[in-house]
Amino acid sequence: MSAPEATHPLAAVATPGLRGAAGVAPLRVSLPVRETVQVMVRRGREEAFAAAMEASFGMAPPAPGHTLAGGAVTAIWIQPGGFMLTGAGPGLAERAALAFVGLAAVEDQSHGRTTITVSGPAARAVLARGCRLDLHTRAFGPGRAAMTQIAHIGCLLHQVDDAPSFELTVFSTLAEPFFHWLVEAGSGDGVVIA
Amino acid sequence: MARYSGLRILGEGFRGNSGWQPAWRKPAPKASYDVVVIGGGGHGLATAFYLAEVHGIRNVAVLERGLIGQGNTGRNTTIVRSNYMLPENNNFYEHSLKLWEGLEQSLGYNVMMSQRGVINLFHNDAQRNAALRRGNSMRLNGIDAEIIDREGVKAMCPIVDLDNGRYPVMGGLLQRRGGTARHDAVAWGFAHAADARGVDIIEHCEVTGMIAEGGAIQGVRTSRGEIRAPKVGLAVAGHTSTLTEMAGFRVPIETHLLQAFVSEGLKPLIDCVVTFGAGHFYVSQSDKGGLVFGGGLDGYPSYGQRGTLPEAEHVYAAGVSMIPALGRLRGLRSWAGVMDMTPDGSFYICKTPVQGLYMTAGWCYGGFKATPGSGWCHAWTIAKDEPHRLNAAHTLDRFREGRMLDERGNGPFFWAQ
Amino acid sequence: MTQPHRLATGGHVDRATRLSFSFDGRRYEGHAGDTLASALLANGVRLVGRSFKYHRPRGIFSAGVEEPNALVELREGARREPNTRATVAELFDGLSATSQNRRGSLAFDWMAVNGLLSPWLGAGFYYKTFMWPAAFWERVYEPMIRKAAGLGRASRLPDPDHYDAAHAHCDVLVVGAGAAGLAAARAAGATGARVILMEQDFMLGGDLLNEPGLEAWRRETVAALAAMPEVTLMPRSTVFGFYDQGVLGAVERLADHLAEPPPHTPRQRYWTIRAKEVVLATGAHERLIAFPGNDRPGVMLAGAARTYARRYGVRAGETAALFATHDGAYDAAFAIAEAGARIAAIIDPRSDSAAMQRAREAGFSVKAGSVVSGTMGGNALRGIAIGAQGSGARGDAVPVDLLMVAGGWNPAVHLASMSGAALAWDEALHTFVPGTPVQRERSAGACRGVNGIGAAAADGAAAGRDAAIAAGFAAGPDNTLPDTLAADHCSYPVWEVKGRGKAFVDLQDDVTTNDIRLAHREGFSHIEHAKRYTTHAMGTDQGKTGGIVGAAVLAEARGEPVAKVGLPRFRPYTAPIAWGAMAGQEVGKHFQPVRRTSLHAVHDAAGAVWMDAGIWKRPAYYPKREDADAWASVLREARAVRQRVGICDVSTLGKIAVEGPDAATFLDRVYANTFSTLPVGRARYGLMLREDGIVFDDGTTSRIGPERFFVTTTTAQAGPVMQHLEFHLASAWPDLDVSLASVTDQWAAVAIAGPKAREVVAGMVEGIDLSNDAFPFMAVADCIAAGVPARLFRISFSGELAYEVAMPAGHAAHVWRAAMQVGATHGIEPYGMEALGLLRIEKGHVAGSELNGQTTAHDLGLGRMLKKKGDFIGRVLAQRPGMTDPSRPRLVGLRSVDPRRQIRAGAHLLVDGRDQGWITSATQSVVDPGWIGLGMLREGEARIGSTILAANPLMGEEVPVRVVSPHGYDPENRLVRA
Amino acid sequence: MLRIPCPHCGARDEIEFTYRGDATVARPGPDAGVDAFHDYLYLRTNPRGWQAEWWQHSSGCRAFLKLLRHTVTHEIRAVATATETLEVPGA
Ligand SMILES: Cc1cc2nc3c(=O)[nH]c(=O)nc-3n(C[C@H](O)[C@H](O)[C@H](O)COP(=O)(O)OP(=O)(O)OC[C@H]3O[C@@H](n4cnc5c(N)ncnc54)[C@H](O)[C@@H]3O)c2cc1C
Ligand SMILES: NC(=O)c1ccc[n+]([C@@H]2O[C@H](COP(=O)([O-])OP(=O)(O)OC[C@H]3O[C@@H](n4cnc5c(N)ncnc54)[C@H](O)[C@@H]3O)[C@@H](O)[C@H]2O)c1
Ligand SMILES: Cc1cc2nc3c(=O)[nH]c(=O)nc-3n(C[C@H](O)[C@H](O)[C@H](O)COP(=O)(O)O)c2cc1C
Ligand SMILES: [Zn+2]
Repeated sequence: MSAPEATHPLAAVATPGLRGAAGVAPLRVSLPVRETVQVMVRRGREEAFAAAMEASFGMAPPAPGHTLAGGAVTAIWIQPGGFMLTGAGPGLAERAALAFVGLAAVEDQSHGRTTITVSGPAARAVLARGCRLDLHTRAFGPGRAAMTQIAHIGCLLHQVDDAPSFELTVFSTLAEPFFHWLVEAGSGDGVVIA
Repeated sequence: MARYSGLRILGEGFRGNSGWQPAWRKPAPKASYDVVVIGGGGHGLATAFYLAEVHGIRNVAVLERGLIGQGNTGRNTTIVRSNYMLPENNNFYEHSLKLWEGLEQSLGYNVMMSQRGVINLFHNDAQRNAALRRGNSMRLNGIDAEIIDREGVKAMCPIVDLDNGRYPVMGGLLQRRGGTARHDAVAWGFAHAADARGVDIIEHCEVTGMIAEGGAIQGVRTSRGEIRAPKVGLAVAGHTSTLTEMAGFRVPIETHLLQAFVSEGLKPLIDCVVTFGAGHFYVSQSDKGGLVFGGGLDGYPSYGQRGTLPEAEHVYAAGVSMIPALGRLRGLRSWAGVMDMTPDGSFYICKTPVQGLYMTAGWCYGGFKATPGSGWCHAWTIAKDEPHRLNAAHTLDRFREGRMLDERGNGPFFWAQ
Repeated sequence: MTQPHRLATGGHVDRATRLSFSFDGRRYEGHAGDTLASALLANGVRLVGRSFKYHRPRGIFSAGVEEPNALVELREGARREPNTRATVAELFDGLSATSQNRRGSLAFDWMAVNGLLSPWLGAGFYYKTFMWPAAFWERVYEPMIRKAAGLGRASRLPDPDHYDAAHAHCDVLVVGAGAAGLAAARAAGATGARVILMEQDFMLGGDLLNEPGLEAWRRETVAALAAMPEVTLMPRSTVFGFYDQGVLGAVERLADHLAEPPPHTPRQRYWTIRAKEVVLATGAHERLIAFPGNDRPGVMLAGAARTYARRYGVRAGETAALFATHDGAYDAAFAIAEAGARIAAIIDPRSDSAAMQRAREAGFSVKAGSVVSGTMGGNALRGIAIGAQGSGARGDAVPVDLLMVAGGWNPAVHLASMSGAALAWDEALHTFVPGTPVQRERSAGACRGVNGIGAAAADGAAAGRDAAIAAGFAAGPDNTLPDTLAADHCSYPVWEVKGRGKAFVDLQDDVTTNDIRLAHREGFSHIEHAKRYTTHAMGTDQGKTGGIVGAAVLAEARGEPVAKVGLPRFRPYTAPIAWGAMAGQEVGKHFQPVRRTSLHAVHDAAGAVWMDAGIWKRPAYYPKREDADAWASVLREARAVRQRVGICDVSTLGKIAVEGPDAATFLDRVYANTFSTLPVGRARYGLMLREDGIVFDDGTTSRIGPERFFVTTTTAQAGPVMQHLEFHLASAWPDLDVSLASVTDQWAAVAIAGPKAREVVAGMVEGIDLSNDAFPFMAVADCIAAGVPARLFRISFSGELAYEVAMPAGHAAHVWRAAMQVGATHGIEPYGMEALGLLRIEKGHVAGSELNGQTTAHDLGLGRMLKKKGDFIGRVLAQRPGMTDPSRPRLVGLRSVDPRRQIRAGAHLLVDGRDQGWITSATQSVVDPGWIGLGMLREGEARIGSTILAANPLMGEEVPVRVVSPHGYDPENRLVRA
Repeated sequence: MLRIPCPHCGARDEIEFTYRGDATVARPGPDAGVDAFHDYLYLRTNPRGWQAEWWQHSSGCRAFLKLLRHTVTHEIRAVATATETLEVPGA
């Protein structure tokens, strides 16, 4: 038997099309397929880890509240000494495990986390219906990241560009209610699911 | 002092209501008393009343730093019940409930005790089993309890949504003798009756220190001078730690805040007390027409008597989830009280490390219903210098001995109880 | 249809838009821009409600949220909203409203007889009576009181609308869009600060809406604000509370001005606002005066009459009198005169003033040194009596149909007070104003006693600028402000005009000056006691117009100044807010999120009946057509496991990756048993205690590598265990180098259990020798399952030979299907939570109902697991005497003596009539058909073999049960090790 | 509503955090007896004033923090990471 494609947690609900009102600037929602790897640096190995990160992924570990992109991989700060690496697969977890032997614990979370991208002029207003962070341009922006709760569901949020586009990474077993909330919150402007 | 009655009201009405006297005197503190009770909430006033009424100890002062009845007694959701699981608790609360049942007559004051029934809803097998265990424990101790099914819930409170919510209702544990009482009237009624029996109720008298010699209490220092007494009873709810610190010992109490809410006045809508099993929410309707409701603790220690938005949101959301018709009603006012939370959720009525110092405390968010029982047992403990059978297990030392009275198994976390 | 009291021109109503509405079944017409109150007045409707206790006729008293009288039931059916203030309800086409709290018609309410009984229904009368006979309270008195009390009727139908929540952040929040608020927002906005301006009204302007001469400034300012990119204007938004740390709550009404919300539009939105600085520009509420008959329909606040005339183009009366106590009030007389009413008299207790002179010049009859000493009329005002100030005499009667009352201003200090600021007494204004701020907050305009539009605007502009500077911005350009001559608003303090008849300090709750005095006489002399005893300021208006008047009456009785008496504490909400709005979106089905395993669709396809396990949905069982009932399905599934093989989704178990050089040391400390000795490739059952020695959780932990462990927890405790581990790492052992990652969602897991389990697993797993020697009980290894990378565990909860396959969640459905395919020849069946429960009860494994936070390891028969050496959480306190007391209930097995008689969890165990324990779990058995259970029983071990009673008095059951070992099924564990 | 300044994440709403008790008590060492553990687990100063307390940024970076918070005003005066010490001023 050969390894099949993984089933996306939102496969059944996130069917392409328009939800809610046919507004002029609907929220654009897509489901990028990502590998997501959690990295937790060992005590006292921060410098060696940074060097390994530079060597293997071409970037430094991002500062608290920030992301850094090195080629196809983005590193997101999630906790003191903790990062999420995301990128197109396959094999990111193995790469990270190899790169960080003795320097960090590495856990593949590709199936455990589900990423939803939201984009468009309405994005901030829609997110504000559940997100308690200040996402105004003066307070947030591309390259910024935060672990928070959105609509009472834990969420790793980071801003990708000025469209603005945000990536929302949630626990896969809660992706469906999260998605439901998002569509509901955006229904006044309309939500286009890619 | 003349007693209250319908007849007297009639007479006074004809006289322009000019003959009414203060419901309790406002005496200046004497230099000494046989017993000083600290705290003019329901528990302190009830302690004084039962000291006088049951034990004949009338040379008693109740010291209240502000106004009587303005602490938790005056800011709670007024639910009265005895549906506890552990025999140490349910027998005590049942005793209290029986005192409630005759309270109007013993006080000569209408505290508007209303036995309209308390339903605790359950939503799944595990909750139902816990309700059965609790209800059966009550029944085996001679306390009324019923298990009702969905139809039973519907019959008692038709506007509860049995099906539509996230957690459909499976049934409820009903105690018909449970209900509500008018919070303020409880304080005033005990004050009125205690005063009539000679107790001095001294408001605006804050206890600022304890006088003790050789490990025995001698009296208290107050904002109105020293007051001597060989026996002192503490009944200060969320402020217990402050007072025990004055006496030189720490207690297993953390003070947390709990909010309560009242809606605009409505014609009768909810004829019983209902508690939601799937979130923190309970509601009843006051005789004035407002829906009185509340939920869980805000989650962090506070003496601030004011709450926070997230817990309020939860309370309102749980309310609409249980009763979707509430959506169009309006919240009128919200406030909070400071709770003396214990690490097992049960109370203390006991002696303390200081001889002659007694306390009733640790009532968490459930002490209103205990008011007469607490006063009764506290008075007993003070008068006899030993606990009554009903409060023998409720010591401060039970944790040292590993004899917790943890009804729900939530463990040694004050804020989780 | 005509609107006889509507002016031809002027104001902010759109006469071209006609809106039809009904009140008490009669149809009327109004205009866009009207409130229900202004439209009713335009149509000459003056009697709108009945009072709370005495059922006295009441009319529209104010033009805003402070309204005590004009409360109606708005809309019908499921959308009925009781107690809606007509004075702020925006008119829409088709609106219907009904008067409330009456028996009979509004004009003839037979409950009005209560008015005659008032000497006996004074403050607190119910506390003194209704006590005898005792049984009557519940059955007679209380239902009577409750029916009489209360205001409107709630709909009993589910609210059909939905609500929304949203979060805001700003540098400066301005509350109130009157002259002060508009100027504040503009000044703050000019600095570049992010500004939010919230106004509860549907129009921005506050009192400016009554000033035609300043309309140009208002429009220009609003337009300028709208053009500022960082300024957000939010009309129809009530800021209801000021909380800690600069957080305020508000409700925005998105659809209350429409018949019903358009598609995809919530009715209201609840806002949480985090503001660096706050400007409160909430204006002031006009104060009533307590004179006999001050509640008759036709008695109205002066500012309200002015607002009806100027803003709504409505003449609130034809022949009017003004009872003024300050110069600022006189504009009401001019306004109503301009509107075509005749001014019959202006009554003013003062001897003379600038405004009095101007009024005389305008030809009005000004009665200086006078007060209104009474009113005449029935359901409407017909006249007033005018007496000399201080004389107590009733004086001359003057026929009027409108009496405008201006007792002075009560600054709207509610939010400032809620923010923690003490209130300060202003001797000149005879009122309370906000004291020194505690939070980053400032008041501006009328809400701090700065009256007059020009002064208020200047005050607002300064406050807005200061707030922005305090938030870190540099001052922007100044803006032009309205330049008006301010009338003197310092009122002459006339709180009460004594005389015969009821003088109300609280119109809604029917609290009279005599009630306040009675409270004082009975010792309720503190304002908080007096409030509670009389219910003064406890109505839906919370005493906005009369609260301070009651305090003043009390002050007089006490012989002390009002400043000393103070006001009752202000609390949220500044105005009542819809329950639905506070509840937001997460209600009903969305009260909590539904957590689903990656096999959810698979179970659905298999016809699973779902059950809630915390927020998870889990299959309870999978009914088949031939199953007679649910028990038949459960027994069938369990039998499949005992006899053949079954498969079950166990993905909900918590999974934690514990890694690092100190991982083993750490686990030794958090578990009661030892993990450092566990070889790589093996799993061990672990028992975790709380620090108090009570069992916290259990689960299997596997050693994946020398420094890598895979910990599983129970479903319910996954979160708490993670937090427990993190807490102890941070607080007790910060020296340990261990990292924790929750991998619950990453790994799905299925249990494959039963005598044929090995065959099924062998048919789908590659890379492992499954022989008992190579892969014994408690072995763990990575593998390929059905082509996907997986991890295989040989562990068993059912008591059968069993495996668990864990795989990345996205592959779980594929693996499940493969197992079903391979298992088909072995008769595999999926089993749900019910069968899982049955199997573990038969086997004697404890679960949530035994690990209930009250049991020790010893209670559960697991005492021997506690290691003898080394520290671990719970070790010390588990040794307390009460925890090791031999009389504690112990885990036992139970079996119904008559196999057909059901026993239930929650029944108590009676030995010789004494309550000795309870049943924790119960089920039917498949191994030995009949009802069995687990329970906690005092002296449990000693009682094995005896027969006791399972008593369930709640359900009238008493069932003899035999006490047996909890480990009745395969006690030697031969099957699981086979 | 509390706005808690997480040293790692910035100011966040209280709902992202979980209170975890008095931070001035420390778990006794392995040789301590029942009394020491009893005091650690159960006895509280419970001040009406400044309290050092544990909070976890549970919906954020998951760090355990020490807060110096006033139990009447709710003011937060200082925040420290788990290994730092907080001076608790007198009432
Ligand atoms: C929101 C809320 C809802 C609740 N709901 C319920 C419910 O539905 N059912 C129920 O049974 N219980 C409920 N409770 C709990 C119940 O209110 C209390 O347990 C009970 O009222 C406590 O009464 P008390 O007399 O002990 O305390 P209090 O009424 O608080 O009295 C203590 C008094 O001590 C005084 N004091 C403090 N320090 C000093 C000092 N140094 N010197 C002098 N005096 C001092 C205080 O001023 C106060 O008046 C609720 C509590 C709250 C806050
Ligand atoms: N009705 C009256 O006649 C009246 C009342 C008060 C002040 N004034 C006059 O108004 C001028 C002062 O202007 P100002 O700006 O200080 O007061 P203002 O009354 O003009 O404006 C206050 C505004 O704040 C709004 N508001 C109050 N509480 C609110 C809340 N919690 N949420 C949202 N909005 C809220 C009100 O709806 C009002 O629009 C002076 O001329 C003063 O004499 C007149
Ligand atoms: C059972 C109960 C019913 C209440 N009903 C009302 C009410 O109808 N109107 C009102 O304004 N407040 C009502 N309150 C709240 C009180 O006004 C007050 O807020 C509360 O007792 C706490 O006091 P505080 O706000 O002065 O701190 C009620 C309180 C309780 C306990
Ligand atoms: Zn953080």
